[in-house]
Amino acid sequence: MAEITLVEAVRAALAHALEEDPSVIILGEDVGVDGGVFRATEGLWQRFGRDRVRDTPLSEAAIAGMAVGLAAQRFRPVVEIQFQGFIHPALDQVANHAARLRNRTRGRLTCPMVLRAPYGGGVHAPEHHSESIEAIFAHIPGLRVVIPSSPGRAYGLLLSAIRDPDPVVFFEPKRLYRAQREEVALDGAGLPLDTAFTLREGRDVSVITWGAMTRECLEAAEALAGDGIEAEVVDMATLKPYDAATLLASVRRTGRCVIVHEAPRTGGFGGEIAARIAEEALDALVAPIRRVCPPDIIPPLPKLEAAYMPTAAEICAAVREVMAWG
Amino acid sequence: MAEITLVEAVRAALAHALEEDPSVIILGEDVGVDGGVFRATEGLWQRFGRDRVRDTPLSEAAIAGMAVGLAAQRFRPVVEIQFQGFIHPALDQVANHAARLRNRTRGRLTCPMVLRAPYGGGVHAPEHHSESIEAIFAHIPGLRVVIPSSPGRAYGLLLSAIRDPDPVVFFEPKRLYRAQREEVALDGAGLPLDTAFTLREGRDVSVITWGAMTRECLEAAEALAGDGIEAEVVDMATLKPYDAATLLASVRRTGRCVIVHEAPRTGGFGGEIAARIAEEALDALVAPIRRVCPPDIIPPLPKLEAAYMPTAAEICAAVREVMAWG
Amino acid sequence: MHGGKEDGEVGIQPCGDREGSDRYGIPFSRFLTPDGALSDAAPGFASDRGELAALYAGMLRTRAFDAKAVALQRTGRLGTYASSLGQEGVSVGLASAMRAEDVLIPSFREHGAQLWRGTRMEELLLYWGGDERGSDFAGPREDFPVCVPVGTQYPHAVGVAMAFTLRGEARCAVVVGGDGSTSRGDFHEALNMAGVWALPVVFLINNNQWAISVPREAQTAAATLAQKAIGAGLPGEQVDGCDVIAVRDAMERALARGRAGGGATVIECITYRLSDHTTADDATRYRDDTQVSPHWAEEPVTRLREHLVQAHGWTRQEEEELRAETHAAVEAAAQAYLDIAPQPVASIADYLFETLPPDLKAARDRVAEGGNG
Amino acid sequence: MHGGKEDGEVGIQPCGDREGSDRYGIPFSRFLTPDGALSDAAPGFASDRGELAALYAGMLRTRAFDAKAVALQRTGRLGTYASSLGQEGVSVGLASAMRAEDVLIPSFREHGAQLWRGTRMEELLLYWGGDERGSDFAGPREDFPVCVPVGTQYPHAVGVAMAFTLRGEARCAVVVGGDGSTSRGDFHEALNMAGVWALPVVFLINNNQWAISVPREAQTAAATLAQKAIGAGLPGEQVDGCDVIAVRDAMERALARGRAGGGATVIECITYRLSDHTTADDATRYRDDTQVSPHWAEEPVTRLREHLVQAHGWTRQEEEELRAETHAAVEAAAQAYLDIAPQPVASIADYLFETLPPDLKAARDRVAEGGNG
Ligand SMILES: Cc1ncc(C[n+]2csc(CCOP(=O)(O)OP(=O)(O)O)c2C)c(N)n1
Ligand SMILES: Cc1ncc(C[n+]2csc(CCOP(=O)(O)OP(=O)(O)O)c2C)c(N)n1
Ligand SMILES: [Mg+2]
Ligand SMILES: [Mg+2]
Repeated sequence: MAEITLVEAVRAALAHALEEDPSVIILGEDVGVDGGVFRATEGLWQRFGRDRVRDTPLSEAAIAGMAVGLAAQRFRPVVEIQFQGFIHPALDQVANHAARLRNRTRGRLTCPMVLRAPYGGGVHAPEHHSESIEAIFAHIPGLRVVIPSSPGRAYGLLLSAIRDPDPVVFFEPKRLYRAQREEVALDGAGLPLDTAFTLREGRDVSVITWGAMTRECLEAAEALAGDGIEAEVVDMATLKPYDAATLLASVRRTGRCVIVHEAPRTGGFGGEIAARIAEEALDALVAPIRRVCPPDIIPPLPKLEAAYMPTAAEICAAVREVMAWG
Repeated sequence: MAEITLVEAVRAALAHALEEDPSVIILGEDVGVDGGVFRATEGLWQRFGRDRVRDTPLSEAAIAGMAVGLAAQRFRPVVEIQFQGFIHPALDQVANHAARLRNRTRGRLTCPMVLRAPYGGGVHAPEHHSESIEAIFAHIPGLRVVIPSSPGRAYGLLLSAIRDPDPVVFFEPKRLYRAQREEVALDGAGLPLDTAFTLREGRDVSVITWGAMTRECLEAAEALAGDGIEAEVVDMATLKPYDAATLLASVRRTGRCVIVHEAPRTGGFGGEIAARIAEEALDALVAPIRRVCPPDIIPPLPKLEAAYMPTAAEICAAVREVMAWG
Repeated sequence: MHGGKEDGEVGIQPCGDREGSDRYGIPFSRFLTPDGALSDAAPGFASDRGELAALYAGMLRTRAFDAKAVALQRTGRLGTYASSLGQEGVSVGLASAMRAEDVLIPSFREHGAQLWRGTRMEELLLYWGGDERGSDFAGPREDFPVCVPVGTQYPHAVGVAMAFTLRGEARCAVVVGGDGSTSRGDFHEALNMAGVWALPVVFLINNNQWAISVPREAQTAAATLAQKAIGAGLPGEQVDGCDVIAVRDAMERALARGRAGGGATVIECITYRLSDHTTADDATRYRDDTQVSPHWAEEPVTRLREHLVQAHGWTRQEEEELRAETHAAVEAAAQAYLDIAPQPVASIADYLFETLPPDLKAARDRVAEGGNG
Repeated sequence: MHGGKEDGEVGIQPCGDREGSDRYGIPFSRFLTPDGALSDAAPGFASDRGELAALYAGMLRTRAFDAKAVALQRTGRLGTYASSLGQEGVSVGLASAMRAEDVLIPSFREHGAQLWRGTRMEELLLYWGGDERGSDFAGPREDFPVCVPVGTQYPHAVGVAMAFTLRGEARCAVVVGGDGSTSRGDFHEALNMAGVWALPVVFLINNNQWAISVPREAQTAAATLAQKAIGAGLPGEQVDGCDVIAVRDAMERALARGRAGGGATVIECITYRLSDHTTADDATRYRDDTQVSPHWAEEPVTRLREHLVQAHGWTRQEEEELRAETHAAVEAAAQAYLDIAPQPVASIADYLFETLPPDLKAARDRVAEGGNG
C-alpha cells in the first residue's frame, strides 16, 4: 500500500501495464525524458526505454492514427494527448477509425488502444487548457469514455482500460492530480469499467457526477448532512457505456436528482443522465431534476475562472431547492 | 414563388446571399465547376466567378481555419464540408477558434462564417457518409447549430445564418435534399434562428425532432390522427441556442413527450431536450419521456441501414406507449 | 552555409539543369513506353514472360472487375462504386512487389491491389454492395479495409510499420492514397513521423490527376507530388503509373529499403482517372472528352499487351483464353456475391465491442426482434 | 524525365555540391556574426545607425519585458508565461519588416513582435495574467491574438491573405510558429493552400530547437524546416534567427514578393530557446546546461550591441540611458497592469454572441448576481 496522488496512481498503473504486458507502449508529446508535462509518465522512459515509451512529433492527428495502426497489429498503445483542448485533431481517427475498426471488419481487426488526456479547469491554466468535452466522446459509438476521480479509481480504471480489448478514452481531472493522497494497493487489480461508484450513500437526493466535480459534490454532501439532508453521491466513472442500473436505483430510492458537471450545460453529458431518468424513473421523481453546471460559455481565463466552475455552495443550493419539493 | 426542393432552396439562398452581399464567398471541395456533389452550388461559380465561389484543396482543417481568417477580415465565408462524416478535422478550428474569436478578443475580431454540411442517413450512401453528429457541435459554446427540414426553412434559415454576425454550422438533411418540392418565395426573407417551428399542432403528445426525422414524425402524426391521437410535431431547427420556450410550452400543453433523432442515443441531443423538460416542465409530465433513436451503434452500410433509421412506425409505437400513461 | 544574399530572387535553388518535375531532384522512371517498347534499363523481371503475363492478367482482371462492378451498380445491385479504370498499373504494380506478410492500407480505389493480394472479388463486391462482411476478407487478414475518409489511412501505416519495427520483423506497410489526399494534414504528419522514426512504410500516391472535379494543378502548386517527401526528410520519386513495370520496380526498391531499415519512401505514380470519380459522379460536368481521350493512348493494359505481343509473341489465342477465364471468374464472383445470404439484422450491434455492454445487448436483442434499438 | 533506373539508391538527387542544410537548395543567410561583424552583403538599412539602434531597443525591451513577466509569474501575479529569451532577433526582425497594415498572426512566443507593432506591455500582461481584455489591444486592431493550440494559426493566415487578395490590397499576412508546429497537419494544409492560390503570406518558423522537451531532431528528419516549403511549391529559406538584420532582410524580401503578387514564402529562423519552455516547465529535466550555454555566445541582443559599439560607436551612456528608459517603461507597464480594475464577472458571457440568446442572457444575469449560470 502506498499513499499516492491521482497522477502518481496513473503513473503506477502505466508502469504496471508496461511491466505485465509487452504489447503495451506509451506514446505522446513529452512523455519520454520529461515524463509528461504533468509527470504522469515520469521515470517510465528511463525504466522501459524508448521502444516502450516514446516522444512523438507534435501531431495529434497522426498520434491517434498511428495508435490505430499499432492496435490493429496487436499492440496496446496508450497515447497521451497533452491537454484535452488539443484533442480535436485526434477526433477524426477516434470516431472514424478507432471506434469502428472492429465493427467495420466484423472483428477481423480490433483496436485495443487508450487515449489519455488531462481535462478540466480550476487550475488557473492558460487559454485552451481547461476544456471539459467528455460529452463529445460519449456520443461516439464503439468508444468507452472513462473518467477517474480518486487515486484508487485512477489506478484501477486505467489498468482495466489498458487491458480492455476495445478503444477507451481516459480523461484525467487535472484539478485532482495532486489534490489528495490515498492509500492504493499497487497490486495490479483493475476496477470494473462501465460501472458507477457510489461515493456516499444517502436517502434524500441523488447527486450524480464524475471527475473533479466529485470533490465539490462530496463537500456539498458533507455540508448538507449538517442540515440533516442525506445526499447520495454517485460517480459515473464510465460515461459510455454508463451504468444505468446504479443510476436508476439511486434515483428510485431518493426520488430527487441533481447532476453536476463542469462542462457547459447544453449538450453536456448531464442531459443524457437526465433523459435516462425521465425515461425510466420518472414515476419515482418527486422533484424536477437540476443540472449544476456552467452556462454555455467558453472556459474563461484564470481571472474569471471561479465564476465558471460549479462550487459546493451551488450544489447545496440546488439540492435544497429540490428538497423543497414533494 | 417557385416549386423547389431543399437542395434547390439551399442553392437559391446561396445565390441570393452572393448577390446581396459582396462579402459573401463560397468555398469547399468541388463547389466550383462541379456545383458540389449534391449540386447545392450548381451554376454559382459560372455566375459569380472564382473570387466568389472557389474550389479548395482537400484540406478540411485548413478550409475551416481559412474561413476564420476571412471572417476576421470581415468577409462572410460560407464553406461546404462535403459530408458531415468528414467534418472532424474542421472541429478544432470551429471549437477552438471560430466559436471563440469574439469572446477571446472581447469583440475586437468576430467570426461571421457558415459551415455547411450534408448530414444523415437513409440514402444508401457509402461508409462514413451517413453521420448525424449534430450533438457534438451543439455542445460547443459560441456556436450556432441550425438544421433545416423543408425547402422553405432551408432557404430562410440559410439566409439568416449567412447574415448572422456569429459562426453557424448548418447541417442539411441529405435525405430530404430532393424528397419534396414546396413553393418558396425567393424574396430574400430570412427565417428566425434560435426558433423552433411547430409543424403540426396537437393536444395529446409533443413529438420533438429536427432534420430528416421531421418527415417520419409528420407521417406518424398523420397515422396517429387516424386513431384519434393528436400529436404536436415540433421541429427544433436551431439546436444551439434552442427555443426552450416553444419546447416547454408544447410539453406543458400535452403532458407527454417523444423525442426523435437519427443520431445514436447516448449523448444525442435528445438528452438535452429531455433534461430541459425534466428540469422545467416535470410537473406537467403525465408519462415518461421517450427517445426514438438508433442504439449506440455505427451507422451500418446500406444493406442494414433500414434497421438503423427510426421509422414512423416506431414513432407511433412510442407515442402509443406514452399515451397509455396517466 | 553562405553568408550573403543571392542576386535577384532568393528562394529554392533549382538543382541541376533539368526543368519541370525533377527541378528539386525528384527522379522519374518509366521503362515501358505507351507503344509497348521496353527500355534497356528495365529491371530483371521485365524480361520474364511469365512475370509479365501475370501482371497483365492482374490488370485485365482488375479492369473486368471494375466493369462488372459498375454494371452491377447501374442495375441497382451494388452501391456507389469507385472504378480504377486506367489505373490498373498502379494497383497491380504495387501489389506485385509486396510480400504476403507486408500490410496494405488501401484507399478506396485499389481493388486491383486488393485482388492481387488475395481478397476475393465477391468479398469486394460485398463491401461495395453495402455489407460490412466484405471487409472481413479471408485473404490478407492483416490488411486494412478500404479507407473512405481521404488521407486518414496514412497514420495507420505509421503504426503498422512501428509494430513491425518493434517486433524486429522485416515487413513493410504500404499505404495508398490519391493526389487529393496529399493536401490533407494527416498525410504530412504521417510522412514526418515515418521519417523521424525511419519506419518501413511506402507511401504510394496514385496521382490520377483528379480529386473528383478538382484537377491536380488546383490541388497544389508543387511541381511534383513526390517532392512532398522532402519536407519529411524522405526520398521521393515519380514513376509512370501506366507502366506497371516501373511501378513494381520502384515499389521493390522502396520495400527493400524499408525492410533493410532504410526507412520510408514516397512514390508518386502518374496516371489518369479515365472513369467518373465514382458511379455517383458525372465527370462530363467538369472535364471534356478532348481532355480525357489522349490518355487512352497511355493506359496500362493495352501498353503491356502491346509489349507482350511485340516482345514475347503473346498470341491472340492466349489473349482470348485469358479474357474468357477472366470473364468467367468475374461472372462467377458476381453470382457468388448475389447469392450470399443477408447478414442477420442484429449484426448492426454485434461487433461494436468484444463483449456487448448491457444497454447495447438489450438494444441488439430488440433489433433482432425487428424493433427499434 | 529520364527513363532508366539510377545506379545504387534512387531517391532525391542532392543538388549542387553543398552539404547539409542546403542540400535541397535551401539558401541560408546571416549578415551579422556572433562577434558583431557585419557582412558586406548586408542590406542597406544595416548601415543606418538609427535603424540598428531601433532594432536594438526593440530587442532590449522584449528581453526586459520577458524578465518582468517571469518575475511577476514567480510572485503569483501572472499566469503561466512563455519567455522568448534568446529569440528577440526573430520577433523584432519580423515585426520591423512589416507595415502597419499587414496582419500578424502570432504564436504564443512573439511578444517582441507584438510590442513592436504597438500592442502595449500592459495589454500583453493582462492577457498572460488571465484576462481576456488583453487580447482586445488598442494597437494593431486586425492582428490576431496569441494562438495557443499549436499550428492552428497557420490556416488563419491563408484566410487573411485571401481577404487582402480579394480586395486588391497590397498587404501581407505574417504567421509565426515554432519548430514543433511544423509537424502539425494544419501547417502543411495552410502552406499548400497559400501556394496553390499564390497568396501573400509569410510563414515564419521560429526554430528555437525545442518543442518543450522534444528536440528539433526528434521532431523531423528533414535537414531544414524551410524545405517543408518545397512540398507546397513555395520558396523556403533559412536565416540566422539571432541576426536581427538577416531576419528583417528575409522578411522584407518575402513581404515585397507577397505584395507584388508573387505568393507565399517560408522563412526558417534558426535560434535557440535559452529559457524554460514556459514558467510551468523545468528544462533541466531534459537538457543540460552544457547544451545550452554555447548558445549564449550567439544570442541576438549582445550580438547587435557588439556591432553597434564596434561600427557605430554606441556609447556606454547611450546603453545606460536605453536600459534605464526600458526599465522604467517596463516597470510602469507592470504597475499599470496591476492597477487595472477587474473585469465584471458577467463578461464571461457577454462576448459569446453579438446578441445574447435568451438562455445565455438569463445565465449571464444570474452570474452577474453572483450565482451559477
Ligand atoms: C476527408 C474527406 N473529404 C472529402 C471526401 C469526399 N471525397 C471522396 S474521394 C474525394 C477525392 C479524392 O481525390 P484523390 O485523393 O485524388 O483520390 P481519387 O478519388 O482520385 O482516387 C473526395 C473529395 C472524403 N471521402 N474524405
Ligand atoms: C495542438 C497542441 N498540442 C500541444 C500543445 C502543448 N504545447 C504547447 S507549446 C508546445 C511545444 C511547441 O513547440 P514549438 O512549436 O517549437 O514552439 P515553441 O514552444 O518552441 O515556441 C506544446 C507541445 C499545444 N499548445 N497545442
Ligand atoms: Mg485523384
Ligand atoms: Mg520550438
